Amino acid sequence: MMNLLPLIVLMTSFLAAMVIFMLPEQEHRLRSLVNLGAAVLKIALILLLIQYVVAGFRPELRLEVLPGLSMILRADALAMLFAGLSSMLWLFTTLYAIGYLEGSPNRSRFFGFFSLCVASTMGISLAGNLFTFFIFYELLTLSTYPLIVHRGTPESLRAGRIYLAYTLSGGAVLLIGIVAIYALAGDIEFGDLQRVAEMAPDLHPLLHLVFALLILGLGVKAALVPLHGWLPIAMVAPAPVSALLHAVAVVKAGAFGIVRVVYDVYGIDYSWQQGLLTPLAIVASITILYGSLRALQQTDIKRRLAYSTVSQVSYIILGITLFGPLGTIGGLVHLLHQGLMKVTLFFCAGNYAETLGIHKINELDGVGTRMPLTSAAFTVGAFGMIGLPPVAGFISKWYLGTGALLAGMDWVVAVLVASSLLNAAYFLPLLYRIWFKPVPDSWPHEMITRYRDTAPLLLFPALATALLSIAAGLFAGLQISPVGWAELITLREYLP
Amino acid sequence: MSVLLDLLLLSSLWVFALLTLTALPLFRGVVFFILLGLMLALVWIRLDAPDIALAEAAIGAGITGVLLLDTLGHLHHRADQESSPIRLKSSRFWVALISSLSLAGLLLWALLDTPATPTMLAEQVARALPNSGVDHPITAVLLNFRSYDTLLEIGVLVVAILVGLTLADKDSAQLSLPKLPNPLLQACLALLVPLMLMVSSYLLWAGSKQPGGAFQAGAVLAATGILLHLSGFRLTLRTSERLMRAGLLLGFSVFLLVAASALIDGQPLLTYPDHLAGILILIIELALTLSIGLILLSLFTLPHFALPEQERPK
Amino acid sequence: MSSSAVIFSLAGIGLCAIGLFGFMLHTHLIRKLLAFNIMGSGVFLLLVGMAQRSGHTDPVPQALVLTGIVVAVSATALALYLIRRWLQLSGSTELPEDDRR
Amino acid sequence: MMLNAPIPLLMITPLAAAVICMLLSERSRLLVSFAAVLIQLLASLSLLLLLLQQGPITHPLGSWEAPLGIALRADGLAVLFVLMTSVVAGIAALYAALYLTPGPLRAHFWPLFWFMWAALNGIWLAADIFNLYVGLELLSLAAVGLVAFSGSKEALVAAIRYLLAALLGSLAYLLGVALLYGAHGTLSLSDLSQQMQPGVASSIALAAMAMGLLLKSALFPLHTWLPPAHGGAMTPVSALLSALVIKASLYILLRLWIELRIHELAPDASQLLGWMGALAIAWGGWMALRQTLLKRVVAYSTVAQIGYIMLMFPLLRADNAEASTLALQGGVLMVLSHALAKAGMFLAAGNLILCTGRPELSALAGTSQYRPLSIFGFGLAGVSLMGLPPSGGFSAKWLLLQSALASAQWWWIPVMLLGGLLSAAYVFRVFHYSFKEAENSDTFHRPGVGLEICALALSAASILLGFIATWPLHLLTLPDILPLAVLPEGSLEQSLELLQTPTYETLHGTSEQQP
Amino acid sequence: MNHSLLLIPLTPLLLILIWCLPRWRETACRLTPLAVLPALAIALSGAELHLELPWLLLGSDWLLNDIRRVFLCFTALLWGGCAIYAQGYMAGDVREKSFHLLWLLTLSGNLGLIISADVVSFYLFFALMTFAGYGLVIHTRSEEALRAGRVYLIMAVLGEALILAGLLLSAAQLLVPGSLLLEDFARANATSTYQPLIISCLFAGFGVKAGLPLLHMWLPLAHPVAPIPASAVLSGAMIKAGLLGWIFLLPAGMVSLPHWGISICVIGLLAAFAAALIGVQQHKSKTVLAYSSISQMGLLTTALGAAFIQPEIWTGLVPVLALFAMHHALTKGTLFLAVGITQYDSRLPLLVLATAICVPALSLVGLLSSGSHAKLSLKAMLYDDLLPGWLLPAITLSAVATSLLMLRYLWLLSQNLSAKSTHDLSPLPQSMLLSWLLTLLASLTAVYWMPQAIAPVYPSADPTAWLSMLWPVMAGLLLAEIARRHWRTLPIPPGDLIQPIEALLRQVPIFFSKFQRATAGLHEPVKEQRAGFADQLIIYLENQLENRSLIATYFSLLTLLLSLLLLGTYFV
Repeated sequence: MMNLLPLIVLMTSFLAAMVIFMLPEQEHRLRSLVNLGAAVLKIALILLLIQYVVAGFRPELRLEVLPGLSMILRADALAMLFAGLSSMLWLFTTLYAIGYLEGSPNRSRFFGFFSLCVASTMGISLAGNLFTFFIFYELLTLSTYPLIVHRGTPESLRAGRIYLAYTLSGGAVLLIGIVAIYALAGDIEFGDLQRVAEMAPDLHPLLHLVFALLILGLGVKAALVPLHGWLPIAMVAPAPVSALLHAVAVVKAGAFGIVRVVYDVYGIDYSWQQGLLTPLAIVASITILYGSLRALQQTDIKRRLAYSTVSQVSYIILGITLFGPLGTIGGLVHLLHQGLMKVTLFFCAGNYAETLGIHKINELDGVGTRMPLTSAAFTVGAFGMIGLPPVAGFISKWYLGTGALLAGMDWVVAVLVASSLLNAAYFLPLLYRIWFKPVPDSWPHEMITRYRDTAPLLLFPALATALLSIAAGLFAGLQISPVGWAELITLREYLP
Repeated sequence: MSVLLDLLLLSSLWVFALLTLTALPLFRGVVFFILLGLMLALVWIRLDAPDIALAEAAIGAGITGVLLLDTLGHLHHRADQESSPIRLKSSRFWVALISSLSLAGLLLWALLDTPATPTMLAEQVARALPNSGVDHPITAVLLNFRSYDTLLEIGVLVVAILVGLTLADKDSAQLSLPKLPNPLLQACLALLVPLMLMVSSYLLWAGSKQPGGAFQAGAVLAATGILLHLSGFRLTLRTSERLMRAGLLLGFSVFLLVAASALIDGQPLLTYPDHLAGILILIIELALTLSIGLILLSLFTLPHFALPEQERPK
Repeated sequence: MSSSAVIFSLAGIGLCAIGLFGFMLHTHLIRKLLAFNIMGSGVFLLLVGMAQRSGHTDPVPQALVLTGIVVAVSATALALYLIRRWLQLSGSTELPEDDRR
Repeated sequence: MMLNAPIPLLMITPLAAAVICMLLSERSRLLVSFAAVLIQLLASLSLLLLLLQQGPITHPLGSWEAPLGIALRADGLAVLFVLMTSVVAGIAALYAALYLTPGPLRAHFWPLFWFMWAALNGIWLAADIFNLYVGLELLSLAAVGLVAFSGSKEALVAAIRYLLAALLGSLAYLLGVALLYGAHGTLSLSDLSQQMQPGVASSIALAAMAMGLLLKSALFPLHTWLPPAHGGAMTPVSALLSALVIKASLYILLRLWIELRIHELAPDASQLLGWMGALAIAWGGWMALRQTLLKRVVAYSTVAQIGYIMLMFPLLRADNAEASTLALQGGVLMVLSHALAKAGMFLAAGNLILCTGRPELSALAGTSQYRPLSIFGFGLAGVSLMGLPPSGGFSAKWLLLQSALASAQWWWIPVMLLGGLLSAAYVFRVFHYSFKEAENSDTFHRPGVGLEICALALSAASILLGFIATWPLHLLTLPDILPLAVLPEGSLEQSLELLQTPTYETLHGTSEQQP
Repeated sequence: MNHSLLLIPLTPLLLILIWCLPRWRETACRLTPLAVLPALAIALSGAELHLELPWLLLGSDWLLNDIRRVFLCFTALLWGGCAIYAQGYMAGDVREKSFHLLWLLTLSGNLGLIISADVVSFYLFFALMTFAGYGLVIHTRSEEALRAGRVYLIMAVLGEALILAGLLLSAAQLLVPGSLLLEDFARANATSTYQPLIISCLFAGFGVKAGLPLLHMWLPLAHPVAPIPASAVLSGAMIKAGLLGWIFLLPAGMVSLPHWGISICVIGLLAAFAAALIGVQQHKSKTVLAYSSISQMGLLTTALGAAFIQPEIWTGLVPVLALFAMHHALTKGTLFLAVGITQYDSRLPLLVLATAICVPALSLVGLLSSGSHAKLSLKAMLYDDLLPGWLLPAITLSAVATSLLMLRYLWLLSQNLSAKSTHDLSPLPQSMLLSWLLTLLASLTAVYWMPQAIAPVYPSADPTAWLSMLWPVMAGLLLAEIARRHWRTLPIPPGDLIQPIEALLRQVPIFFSKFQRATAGLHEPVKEQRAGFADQLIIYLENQLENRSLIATYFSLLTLLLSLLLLGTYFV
């Protein structure tokens, strides 16, 4: 039973997706029920799994799909980190999406693929080897495409095309890498570090090449510069989808994959000894700075947020490249923190757009008066991104900085500081406009007038995630906090 | 001497073949094609293959020729102005020429390179002949040793007729040839038809011991039918669609039944019980002759019929 | 060694080549069909001829050729049905996209 | 008696069904056909069981042993293809029953369909090169008949082209048979594999046979007959043609290549096939991208997919057992998954055309909104065709990639991956149209649920294949048709070293050792 | 008891919660002055408190010892006084409510950072204070206020980033791994290999708050535009957060770093004099006070530098710094509040009013009460052989600068008073008067609020010391008189260097737009433009390869090719 749990977790959203596909379009209530039911059930199951994992078990399910090659679903601590994040955020995003799409067509299709998307994310987190990872990684690409082109406008179709061009090419490169490492070392299960470590030295150059291929493939989804082009363009999608792309699933899948490759395939020791991490750190740093600089130039709120994601996700990767427990914790914990904060920001951006038709930064003037709660949540997210305590972003930054120094990469601190400055530079003007600019005579396109702020279904998820982002930072010292969990992972899995 | 004759035949084959492809108008080409078929029949006799010679004359030259001529008859209505295919300026001509010559060269090489050895299979056939139920080795091969091929081959014939039926169903305009109300011809037919039927039966009966067999007999039967058709007899084909079909399929069905009956015994497919082999083969041949005759006839007549009422598309 | 068999194998090779030549050259459908039949006859000759070069009669290839002839006539008939039908619908004896380069 | 029944049943049932369907009336035709489908399914399953219990089975027809008689042979590979045929043709039959309106079209569909099935089974089980010829002819003529079926101008042109190509191919094959018989005096494939002597006649024979077969399989640049035929035929026919019919000639080619050991003796020839495959992938994908008709897209996709299958030939290497095994597994899996996926895709495309009432891609706007199920079926099949996981197509690609790595033929890797991207491009182009904004009203027809389910079932099966690929691959070892010595451990690593650029030592190692 | 520490930052936050309920908002605004009461009570209670909160942030540690108590005490006093002041001053303001909200937030940050003993809490409260303070600065939303806010924010963010960098660098080489305690960080900084970088970062980072030269530009801009109570706390209390950061985190007193010491001293003195020179050119009393704050903080900086040169004095110096900070905070607060008082009709006799205004000014120059106490103690501390000889005279001389500033201030105020007749003015709200007087009282008695244990002994006996306090004032008076007659103020705008810098920064967007153009190609997909040649090639290929009549030709050619390949291997 315990070993079946990972599959059951996967199936909750998968079956939900199937049921939703089958439901007639007008069955809104039932669909919402299925959606939310599945989300809650999944959280419960994940909590159960976490219990097992804390107790030292490793629920695992395997199926041999090709000779010598298995699909492995396994719940280890790292998997739980990502699964926990996405299942939790799924709940909020679903709630949000239900509110967001109120009265719009095609909801059956949307929510079907939405659930499928989360199912793939679950698969990614529970994957026990690169092969399984790849399966769900590509499934994710497929299930997000319909969401991006959901509106069917020429721009969204174009965005979909570009998204596919990037991600499928990345997937192809990743596939070469996976096949190559399989050919070199066989079916490496995550955490089985002996295979690579014991490889003959003359194969090392080849292993490095494969490493580069894997990173290149994963870097597309993780939006490493210069592979990030799809992300800002994909902004045309509806806000819940953006949240999904940026916080819950897609970008995270790439980053998570890099985590797996570095820690669970190559092993941090090997990667460090072979000098694989420094180039990656440099790329991540360039991405952090470049993303921030580009964010500064954007006038569209969501585009600015998108470039912010480009920058922020690379924190995760930067953390991974920092040899030592603190860097690891920083990278892992930012996986969660970034998710929470970015999802908040996107919810809020969506609220602005849906309630008042605000899309541009200069339309935000005085919106704090009209939508104080949304704006408060937005502020929390922005502060988190800048790295101000007590919002969670600071915690990540703290670990990353100290981890970098422990790893002897002191220049990373400069990157972090510069990026904080840039983050402040592109977020504070927004906050200024929101709170301190006078209220304009009319809003661009006021759609929701019934509520003081905005529709409760739109507001609640934003507030909840904002509170969670604060809580994650404020109560970082607790065992159950993201930091606590990341420490557990680090201590249990990566430190002998 | 015989070599000279052979060489003469060879050259005439090549000349007729070339003429078939190049003669203008097309009608002449078809005539040369029929002549080529007759030459081939001679060649087969020279090759000690009278069975094939008969079949070639009846089917290759005969039925195919009639079918082609019949088609040409329809072509006649249209202005069919074909220019000479040989244009020395066309790259296509040269590519075709060079590649076919190269093919010939390669085949020649293969032929010369391969030593002539008597095949083992011929001996095996000879050895197994007594158990086959017939005396003529070719019939034995066709209807016993490799009867499976023949079964499928009949299937091919049926498919052809099936496609003909499919397309005929679309024909709304009736395309029948003008009748030939020639009393002399009819008188001749009165003599010829029984004669041909007799030839057919003979060929069938002879098949078990000497050249001949269901195909040849069927072809003669078909030729009889075509003659009758041309002279205005429409037989019963038109009146009962289903009966015609039954006739067409009779041979195939019987063959199939016999093939499957071996299963009752737990034997492999197409196994004849030793003592019944001869009789079973005869039964099959009888049915086949009838069906082949009908099929070949139908190949010719089918386009001339419109479909019966009950199957006409609404 | 049977000289007839060798000579007619040769003849078969020639017919094959001529048939192929015609098949490649022509766009007229009936000519193509004729070329196909000539090629087929060439192959039949080669089949029997090559097997019988040692001078012994081999019933197996002969039986194969009989089968082959029936198959060929079926194919020809089928092709003629199609061509006739096409002729009826379009009035052409060539396929639309063919050109004679 | 029933012990050896499956093989005869597999032949007798479709032939008998064909005959009965020609004779009987409308209603009974359907009944007979369903019954026959059922028998076929059961027979192929029991053949599978028999194979698993007893190993490969030989069925001497007429009790005459080969080479005098003709033997049918059911080894793992054959049974795999028989099963594939039963599944795909069975579902296609169901679809056709629902798709075809009562009338003469339906009347003539069933006999042709059954002859086609019979021919397919005959080919899978055949072990005699002349019998294969007859089987091929039966198959081709039945298929041409099915293409010409609707009698429209386009259908006729397509059918004539198809027929001409098929006839040329068959003749080339027969020419090869003639040469082989002339040189070796036998028609039995197993005899040939033992007696085969390299020589001029064998070389030319094999070249002619191979090209003839490839012409029937529409390998680039011999593919031009395929798109009008497959794209223009009626939906269930398109599915059958693309999924099964072209596989027959490929199957024969594979048999010849392996059993006559051409992959060992003539690697250059294998490379030629591989390169033709590579070009097919590129060209088919490119042309699929440029089509304006939905079914043409799918048809050109077949052209590209044939190319994928061909990649297995250069990877069957004599010097590398591991690579060869992987290549064979990958190739066969590719055939299977393509059969399922392409059939599913054609059926889904047919459903979409039923929805919109027009064959153009541009008519699809809004279908994803109002007919998500049809698009979903199309998408599932697309996943497999693109080689995205989890699907049979992906597993196959995985195996082929691995084989390419193992045999150090790295140049096939970009071919496969770029081909995958190209297929993604044309599959998503269809989605692109379907996701386009449309008027806010449902103006589409509604194809029957049964039709949707048929398409979905096949597409889903192609996905499922990705999970259970070990089962079909296990069959390939019954018996191992690549009887090669197993190389010692680590051979993979050694061959991978070949991938690296040669170092100075490896190039000049010998000279340095000299004093 | 230790948990009472929680009350200090949480009380304002609690009030914020009340504020958030629309119905209670008005009440919350009225209750603002009470927010400091727990802090004040705890500060005066005298016990040393220590609270560990492992669940909070990365593990928080809050502490209240004597030094912190001093800071807490004056901060609470000043904030409390100003809050009462604000009750009157802000009445009727359109943004009064949001002012109170931001006030409470800023207060929470300011109080919290004083009791934080771990870096994360410290950083948290510091940031909270900084960013909420922004709202106070731009309260009026006037053009100047917004500009001041912008400058304030940019510099604050810069400061935060520097502090973060410094903290991270310190954390790398902690002697107690994993510790987050400020004192561990300070200790690590004494030995860290990154020491120069850390000291630079932290010194500059906190220096933004403390108004170091070049980092000071926000002060003269922000103080005049903020509402008076806000200016008072900015200049009095919040500015001391920078000093506190230095005390907590710099390795002063642990290791001798003469070069750093000299540099810091020079910077401090530069601030002390240059600020005065610029300040006297100003035309607004609040701007003058802002420059005075910079000048006074310069003195404190100088003292800090001295401790770097001579670590031994640190233990004694810290209470003096605390005393000085307290004195300055309360006095400067009073001076700021006075500016507001003059804007109303106070109904006080002019003499009383003038005295009440002048007394804190005198205290600031060191002539009175806590002022003289603080200054003398400071000088006594710096009377050390190991320190450079010019240090003490320079500090004495700085009093001239301070006197000049104070005279300028008083002069500007008197101009103010005389410019308007009392009839134009509205009556002074009671709360403002009350709070002003309270603060005045507190500032005069500041030294008695010091905990006994660390209160510096009043170095009274020496009359020369008195002289040294007096003559600079006299000199200042003289100079002022001369200047009044012969000197026209230079047109130095408030914020002095900010204008050229702003001009420079205006170029940045231009640069960015160029950058954007240059990088546009990087992420936008290249438009599908087929070259003419490729187009033709494709058309040619399609003509050749899709020509259905060529299939037989291709077939023959390929068959030949395959034959040759097979022959090549089979035959050869």
